[in-house]
Amino acid sequence: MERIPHSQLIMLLIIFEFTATISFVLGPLAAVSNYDAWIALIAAGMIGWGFAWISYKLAMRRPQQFFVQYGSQIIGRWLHIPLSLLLVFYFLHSASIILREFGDFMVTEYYQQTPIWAVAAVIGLCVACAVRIGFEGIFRCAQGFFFIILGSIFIVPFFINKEMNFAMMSALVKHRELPEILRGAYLASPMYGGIFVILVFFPWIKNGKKTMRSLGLATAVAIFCVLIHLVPAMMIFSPKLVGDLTYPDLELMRYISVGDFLENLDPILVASWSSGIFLTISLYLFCAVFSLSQLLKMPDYKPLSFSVTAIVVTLSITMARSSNELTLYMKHAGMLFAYICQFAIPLLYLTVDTIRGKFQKTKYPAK
Amino acid sequence: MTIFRWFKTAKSALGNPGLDPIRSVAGQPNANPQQPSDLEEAIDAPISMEQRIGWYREQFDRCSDVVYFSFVAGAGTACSVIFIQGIINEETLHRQIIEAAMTIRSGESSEQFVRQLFEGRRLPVSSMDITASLTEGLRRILLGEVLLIVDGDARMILFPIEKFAMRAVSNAENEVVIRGPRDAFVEDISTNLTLLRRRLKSPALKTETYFFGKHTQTKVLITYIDGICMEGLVDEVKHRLSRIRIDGVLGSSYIQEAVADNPFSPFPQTMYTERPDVVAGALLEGRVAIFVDSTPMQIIAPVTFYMMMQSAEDYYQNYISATWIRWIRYLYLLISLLLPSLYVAVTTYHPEMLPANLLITVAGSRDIVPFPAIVEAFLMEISFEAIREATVRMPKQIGQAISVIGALVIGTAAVQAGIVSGAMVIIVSITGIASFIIPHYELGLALRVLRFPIMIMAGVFGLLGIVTGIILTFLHLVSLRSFGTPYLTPTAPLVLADWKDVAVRAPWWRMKARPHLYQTDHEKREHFGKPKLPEEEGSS
Amino acid sequence: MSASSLSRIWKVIGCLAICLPLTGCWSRVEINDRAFATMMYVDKGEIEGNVKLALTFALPNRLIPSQGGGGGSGTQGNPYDVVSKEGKNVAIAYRLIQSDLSRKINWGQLRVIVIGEGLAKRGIQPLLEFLAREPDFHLKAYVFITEGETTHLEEAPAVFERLPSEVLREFAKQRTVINTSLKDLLVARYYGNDTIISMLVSPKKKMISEKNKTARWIGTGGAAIIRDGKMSTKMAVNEMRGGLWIMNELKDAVISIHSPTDGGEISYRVVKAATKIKPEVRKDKIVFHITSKAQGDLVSVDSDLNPSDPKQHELVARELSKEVERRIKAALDKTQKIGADSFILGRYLEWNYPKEWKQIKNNWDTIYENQVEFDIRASIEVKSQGTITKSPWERWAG
Amino acid sequence: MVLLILVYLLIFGYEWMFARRKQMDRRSITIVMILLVCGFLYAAIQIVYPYSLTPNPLLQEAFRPLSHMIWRE
Repeated sequence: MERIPHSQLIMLLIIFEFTATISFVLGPLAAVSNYDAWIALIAAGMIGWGFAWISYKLAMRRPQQFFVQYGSQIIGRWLHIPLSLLLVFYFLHSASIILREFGDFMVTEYYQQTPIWAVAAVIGLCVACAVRIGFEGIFRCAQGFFFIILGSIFIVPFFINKEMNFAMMSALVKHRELPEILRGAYLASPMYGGIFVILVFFPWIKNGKKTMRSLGLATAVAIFCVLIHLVPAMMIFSPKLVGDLTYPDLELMRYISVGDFLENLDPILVASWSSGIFLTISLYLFCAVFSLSQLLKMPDYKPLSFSVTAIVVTLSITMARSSNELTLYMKHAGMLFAYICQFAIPLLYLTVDTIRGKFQKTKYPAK
Repeated sequence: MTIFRWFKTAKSALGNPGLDPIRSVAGQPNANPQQPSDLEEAIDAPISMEQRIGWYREQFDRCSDVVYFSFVAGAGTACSVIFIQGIINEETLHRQIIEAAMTIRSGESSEQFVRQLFEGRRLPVSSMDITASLTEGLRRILLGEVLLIVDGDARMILFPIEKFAMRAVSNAENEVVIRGPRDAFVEDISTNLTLLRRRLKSPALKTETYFFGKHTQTKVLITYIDGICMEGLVDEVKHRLSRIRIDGVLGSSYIQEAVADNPFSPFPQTMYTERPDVVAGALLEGRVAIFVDSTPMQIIAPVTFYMMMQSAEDYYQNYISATWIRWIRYLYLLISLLLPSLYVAVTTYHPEMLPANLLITVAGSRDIVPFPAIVEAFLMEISFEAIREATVRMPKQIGQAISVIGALVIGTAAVQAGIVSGAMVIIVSITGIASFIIPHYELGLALRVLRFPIMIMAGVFGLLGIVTGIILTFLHLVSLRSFGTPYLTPTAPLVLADWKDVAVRAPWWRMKARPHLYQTDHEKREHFGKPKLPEEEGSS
Repeated sequence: MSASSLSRIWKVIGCLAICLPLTGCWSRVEINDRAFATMMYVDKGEIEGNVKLALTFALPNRLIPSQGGGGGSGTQGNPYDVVSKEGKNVAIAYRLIQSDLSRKINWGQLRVIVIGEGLAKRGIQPLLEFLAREPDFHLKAYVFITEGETTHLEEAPAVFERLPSEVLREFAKQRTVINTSLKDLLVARYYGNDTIISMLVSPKKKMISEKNKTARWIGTGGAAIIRDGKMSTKMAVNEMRGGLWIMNELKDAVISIHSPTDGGEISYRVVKAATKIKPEVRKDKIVFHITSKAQGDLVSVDSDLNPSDPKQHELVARELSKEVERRIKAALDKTQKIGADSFILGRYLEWNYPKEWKQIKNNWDTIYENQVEFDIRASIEVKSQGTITKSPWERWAG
Repeated sequence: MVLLILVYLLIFGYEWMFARRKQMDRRSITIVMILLVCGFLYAAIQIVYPYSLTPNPLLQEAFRPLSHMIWRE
């Protein structure tokens, strides 16, 4: 197995962290934390990084083994299997949520007549192929798309700076309300906490010790990428309108006005961004498939890819009857579920492992 | 990962001496890994000349071009030569073998003559080979050698004086350059080798010979530069070649298909070239070239996607303009793959993308067209493909006529009749030009093929369909390998050092390291620093 | 190997079979089956409470110089058409229009919305509701209010441009009028729903281009102050120009002043205008400091003033600044009089004094009317004097 | 529904071929097939009874007390 170099890891995680955030979280974030959205976003990134730190600590205990395989040594078989299943379900669920949101987006904005299952199936096909090709395929794909996606994200602020109201800067500096920041961070941190997935494939990362640095870098860049869309959006639309719009980032892209020709390039930008969404879903799905295959002690994870993708696609279509329902779910359960999987489960393992290590020093020398 | 596992098994197989293809010394045809099955076991020659000639007559039954000539050499030894008419140099045979053998030296006994003959002291020839196997003799006769049978000695002598009809070295036709060397490979493998030798005058240039094809016995040379090329790569090439079982090899593409990593890919996984300088360049980068007899196209492996976007001309031009041209090529690569699908997607799904004035123009031109955009695009693209194929295959004079008719029919008449829109004609022509800009023909072909499924996707899903098509293509490319080297090497996986010859064409004084190949240790090249300005030179 | 090639065949069949049902091409609409709405007129309907919606469509087949096959259309008639219908609300009117068209209406090119005065007085909220929900609309679309009925405007030919919508877009781009976009209307909802929309006029005029027939000309004129979603008063052109200063939208303007020396007209072209607004909360009032900076280029001098004399020069510059201050003041006074914070000055307060804003947010309109003061300062530097340095008048005099 | 069956049949066929080519062990094949059947059943139930249970309401129920604490609604 060729190991994953850090450059690939960083690139994939940047895409993984910001693509879904930029399109689906911008609105709720601005609605909840108003002018403090940018602080909330940075805080969310830090929190997400903190979550990943727990997973990293846990993974570093046995850097050569896969979490799903050694987990039962820590907390016992009967607790480990349901928890792992929960994790697998979380990955599947996250993948299908993003797929659903993407489908909703496409169907409302561009393909009004198209049924959502068609969009989901097309992306599902890509994702299944990606997982089938394997782990390094996803990472290399990320590397190939990285510059395109990042480029399309970075050009937007340059084209809309004419429309921005820079006088609002003072508001961004002067407003400071803790509850608003906390709420925003609460909303956005699961998007960044998603990087705890490194726990699943940690042994494949080349030079695992440096992982934390890479994660930090990835998170920082991802925060930056979201910020350069969030702040202009707030400056143009005012935070309240950003919170009111269903897809503020799309409206931002549509606001580009440089000459007549570049005025309506939003579909192109959306196209490049949707390849980022594809990578995000692929990574979640890969984690699910890989953990599941290890849990079932299968020699290879690839045969599972198509069947699991089919489940994800059906789940994404059926999980909510309307986009409203999905929003409600995200508000009331989605975040908490994410917190439990990203934070509580790794923490549980880590604590138990530490306590055990203290009692049985011979077995695992504590660091 | 499957490829990985496969690679591993391949490695272990290589370690096994039983499977190791037989190494041969450069230039010396050796026992072949694959012999005609009915001649598998070597038959030891009987002493009697008649018996041997009789055996050969039996083998060459009804072969009217085989010549058996018996004569009495000096000192009264009965000899005979067997050869195939037309594929040997009869002049040499006559002067240096028969005439020399027939000269009678005074006081030479028959035994002396035979001994001197086999010791290579009797005949003024540059090379000869001795064998005692009838089958070996048979095989070598077919390769264009002359077999000399001496009565009373079981050994036989083979003179490699083959001379096939061949074309003279001429200008490269497919890979034309303006400033670089003009010579191109021909069908004759030894001429080709000389063309290469002329460029690489180094003992490190190794050439190993194999023969393939049960009936064609085509000579195949593996060439590489020892010390630059990885040992593992050469072993891998040999291993893959050793799997070949084939009736005939009529062109290098036979070998090419047999050694590909992913046989189901539309993308070429080895490169062909007709230019000796390209082969030399590839060898200097640590790659392996496979020469195949009777074809002017030699194979280079491993290759990457970006190698095929480079032309030999890039290295003979100023590096700044070469870089610019390279970028133009990348742009047109995208255009040739995507433009028709983009047109379909934009006009049928995202008309708001076009600025108002352009939109009205396009809409106006499409107003009278009876077909949906996707059908129109398909119609035009397919007829364009037909015209292209017709012009390539036909003799030149007819080809011109076809292109004139094609241009007339597609360009003017169809638009005026209102069957296709003017915009579509523009799109198709740009796409057509774009596909000619790709330097490597096979890559262009692959993109031409891929254009159609992406067009369907665009017709069904608009831009989302195009993105899906790109993602699927990209996933395929990412998983593709050419002899272990990932196909998209400098971009995915990212090797920034190699971008010097991909994103730009760096000047030679910046090309300090060879490109990154799978498992290579990335050796440094001999290089010189940046040329100094005269005033800098003066001060230092 | 046979199994593997078989599986490949399966894969290919699979891909095809998955594609087959997808060939429904649900969202596909050919470009020649679409009608591109380029402009939208909304006015009150004949029946009380109704809305009249009119859409201008570009007719591509008439815009193209057709060669041969097109069937000889071209010069006959206008390259656009206006279709109008009346309904209970905009959405219903839109459905009615759609049902009368052979092509599907596409909103992607719609950049200009014109509201009739009658509807504007009734309130623009129902219109906003429709526009904001429809995903195809761009928030960039410019909004105008027309004097009188929109029908007049519909009749006006586009003389300089191919389509009438282009005329209005160019107005907005030149920034000679306040350009209010859909986005601005949406933002205004959060600050008491007061805003300002520039107005169009359509006087009758004899047109040489239309073979000397009398037709309507599309022109600009003033602006409408929207108070609580309803148009309340008009603003004259000069006041609107002041508004442009406040909104920092001025690109170039010609300002004429009376010479301090003899009262003759001196005109300046003002460029590079930049306005900064700073609120200040004092005990019982709120002061907005409005500082404008610009550069003035001399256009013409109809007085005995000597522009090359630095002293006189400074005098004129001061006068020019005062004129600008007056204009700004006039615009602000107009809005303050009716208690409509049309320039959304409230947001400056929100940005800089978040706590104070929270307290006064709910009765901001009354506070704006009574307790807000303006401190307007304009400083205009006169830099260039044009091609000649001396006035032609001077020679005559001398 | 027809579509769903078609899609699942395709996946089934593909997996079956893949399994045969790779000579996968029985266990893996069984697992894959069971997963396929589960996915199919879930999808079929969702189609036949559109208002049947999905994981989201379940999760929402499970987290209700916590989310009440957070949003105070």
